[in-house]
Parts: sequence; structure tokens; C-alpha cells
Amino acid sequence: MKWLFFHRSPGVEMISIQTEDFDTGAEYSALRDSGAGTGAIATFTGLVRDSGDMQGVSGLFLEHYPGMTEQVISGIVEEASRRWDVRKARVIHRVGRLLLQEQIVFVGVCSAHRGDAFAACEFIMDALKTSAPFWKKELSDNGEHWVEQKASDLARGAAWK
Amino acid sequence: MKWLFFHRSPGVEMISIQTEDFDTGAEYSALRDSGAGTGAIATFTGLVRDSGDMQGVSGLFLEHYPGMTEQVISGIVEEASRRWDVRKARVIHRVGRLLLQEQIVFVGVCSAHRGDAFAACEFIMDALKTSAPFWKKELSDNGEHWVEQKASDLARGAAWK
Amino acid sequence: MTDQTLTVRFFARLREELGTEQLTLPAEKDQTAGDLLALLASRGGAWTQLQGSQPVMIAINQAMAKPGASVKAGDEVAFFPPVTGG
Amino acid sequence: MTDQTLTVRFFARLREELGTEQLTLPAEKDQTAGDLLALLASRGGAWTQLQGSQPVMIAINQAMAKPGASVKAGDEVAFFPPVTGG
Repeated sequence: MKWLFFHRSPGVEMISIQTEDFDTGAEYSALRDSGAGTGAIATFTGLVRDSGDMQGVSGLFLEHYPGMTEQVISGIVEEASRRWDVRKARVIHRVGRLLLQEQIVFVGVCSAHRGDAFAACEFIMDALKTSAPFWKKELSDNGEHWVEQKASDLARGAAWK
Repeated sequence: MKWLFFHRSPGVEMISIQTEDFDTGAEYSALRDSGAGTGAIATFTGLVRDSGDMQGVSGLFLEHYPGMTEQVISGIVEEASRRWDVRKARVIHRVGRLLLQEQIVFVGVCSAHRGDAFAACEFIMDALKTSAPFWKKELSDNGEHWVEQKASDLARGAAWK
Repeated sequence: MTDQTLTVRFFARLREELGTEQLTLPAEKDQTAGDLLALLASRGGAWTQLQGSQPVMIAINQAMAKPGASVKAGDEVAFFPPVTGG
Repeated sequence: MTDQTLTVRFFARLREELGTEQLTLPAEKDQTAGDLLALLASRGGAWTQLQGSQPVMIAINQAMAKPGASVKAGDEVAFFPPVTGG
């Protein structure tokens, strides 16, 4: 289960929803290879951790809405590209069953300037949390439990408006 | 020419000033390996680019103040650790002669939460720009030229106060 | 007429609690996403939560929408809990 | 007396334009970093820039300092242009 979705200039934006793990070093290399104007690469990687909603969590199950997910993320990356200098952006989100400490999400942005790289990367990550159709279920020895949306995530997303 | 400087808990903070290139993927792996509380890793990599001060730039020469550099960066990382949740931080800055598009600086922060990871990483990078004793000289076919400090860097540094 | 239907999809907690992944419903004139929610809630049991205290998010043809948005034959309408990815 | 000296270091553009990487100067009583700059500027030529229009940064024993900070025997005092790393 892996989709690649290219928008506008091929290679500028890569979005993948996949069950497999990813190699952050390889993602960095793909971001870096983008011409002489590049001065700054910001990346964010999220790891599976206990949300605090449940005791003894051993992992997560991630569900998403195929098709819509890619469209929403592409729209987020486009908005970031309008607001900041974005030479390349790569977003990977895993779905399915993940253990604690596994990589779950990667956002990388390559830009001319560091302020733009940081802002675009953080904006994409915050927007993804509040508007991309993913749902997490925590798994433990005692059962399973859908994670509730956090008010802090909504506040972070709204802060960019 | 390579210094490793450990402060407080060994492994929590790694600062290296070096002539050699670095492997961003390996740095990411070293940041990631930090226990079950980790949920977020933010990294920034700066590449050599033309500052716009001079025509036909082919590269940079970077000078620093050995000893003071490591102390200043360590102080910056400590301040970041007081202000945000920082599980691990790694800072690498290269010195000597570098070509356009080579990697010049790496800052990586591992945290429980993404907001802390982003803020600490950007804070360290901004503070490093305005207070660590490094100086860049641009090299071109027509000669060489010390880069002037940018008002925008000072403004970004001051914004955290 | 099969042309006069719309598809309703459910995700995550809603999909599990309704025991339903997908439905085909007849498309009515001047119908909104909110009307669909009311119609489905009238089935009783677990379905009443579609008009309960917990928020239900709506997507029409894979784009976020409000309860007042109109739905028509051929549309894909999805109902799901607030998202929790990343 | 060698004990009564301080070390002065220069970096980057200043190091190049003064043609000097390091100096040993006698330590005077009640001396500040600013006094050292004035003393060195009085050498004339390129040295006058130490009191010119371009900013000169000061570090005493590898920590940033202001011109009014006092310097004493044994100190390492460094003068350099604004930093441009990263």
C-alpha cells in the first residue's frame, strides 16, 4: 500500500502514504539535490509515543482516507509554497500497525533561507495534524482505544491563520 | 581538526567543530536513539550558498575562535534546554574551505513534543548565527571578501529574547 | 435508478461503532450533509451518535465540508471523528 | 615581569588587516577592554580601525564582553568583527 502523488513541477513535491518504514537520511538526500539556490533544509520526524490516553501502550494502528489524504496534504504543501520559499517538500505518513518508537511521519522542506525552511516545515506538520484524515488507535495488552484530538494541536494549527 | 565537547549528561549534547563533512542520516540516527519519551526530532542543515555580497562566488573559507566557539554553542544549547524539552541535541559546524552547496552546519533536537523540537532547533540555529564566533569569507575568481553580518540575522536572534 | 444514489463512507471509531464502512443511499432533492446525518441518526442505536455530543467531521467528494453543504447524486460523502494523525 | 601581561588575539578581517594574530601586552591597573582598543588604535595605520566606524566585538577569556569590562594580567582578550557563521 503505497501512493506517490506528484503535483505541478514533478519532483518539487513528494507525498507518500505507506505502510513501510522510511529512511530519513535518503529523504534528506532527495531534498538536498535541488540546485544552487538551496541554502536551508529543515526536517521533522515524528515517532510513535504513548499519547497518555491509555496505560501500557504497545503501539498504534493508523487508519486514513485514501485519496483524500493525498489531496489534503498536497493542498497544505501548496499553501506553504505560496507563503514561503519552498524549493522542494517531501511528506511521508505511515499507516497500519506501528510499534512504540517507530517512525510515523516525515516532513522535509528545502528552501533558499532558513526562516522559510523552518516555517514551511512546521506549518505543514501542524496543518497535517489538524486537517489530514488520519486516525490513531492505541493498542495495549488491555485492549485498544481511539486517540482523541488534542486541543493543543488545534491551537497550533489555528495559530498560522 | 575536530573537537568533541560533552556537557552535563554525556550524550545529551554533542557539539563538533570540524573541517570534515558530516552525514545527516547518521546524525539523525544518533538523535533518535534516546529512549521511550521521544516523539519528535527536528533537524536543520545549512548549505553553502552565494550571500549576494559578491559576483561569481565559488566557495567559502570559514574561520572560528577555537575554545570559545564550543563554549558559546554549549551555552546556547543549555539555554534551549531550560526553555524547552530537549532530550538530545547535536550541533556540527564546519570550518575551513567549503565549496558552494556543501553542508556547513547541522542542528538536530530530539524532544517529547514537536513544538519543543522545532522551537529549540530554530532557537539554537538563530543564536548560533548571531553569537558563535565564526566568520565567513567568500571566495571567487576575482578575489575574496569577508561576509558582513546581516541585519536580518540580528533581528531573528533578538526575536527570541 | 442507480444514477440517483450517493455513497456514504465512515472511518475510524465511527466505522467500528456503526459496524459499517460504506452505504449507498438514494439522493434526495435539496439535501444537505446535515440532512444525511439526521436521516442516519434516525436509525437508532449506535447511529444516534451521528447527532450526539461528539463532533462528526464531514467530507464531500474528499474535501472537508460543513453540515449545510448540499449533497447530490453521485457524491461521495464521508463522516468521521476529528483527525489525529502525525 | 611576564606574569603582568595579557594576551590579545584578532580574528577574521581584523586579523588580516592588522597582519597580527596575537600580541602580548603589559597589563595596566584599572584597564578596560576599551582602553586596550584605544591604546592599539594609537599605533596608527590599519590599527585606527579599532576605534573607527565599523563595530569591533570583544571577548574576554572567551566570553563576550563590553568595552567597559576590566581586563587584568593573565587574561585573553580577543577583538573581532561581528560574527557571520551558520
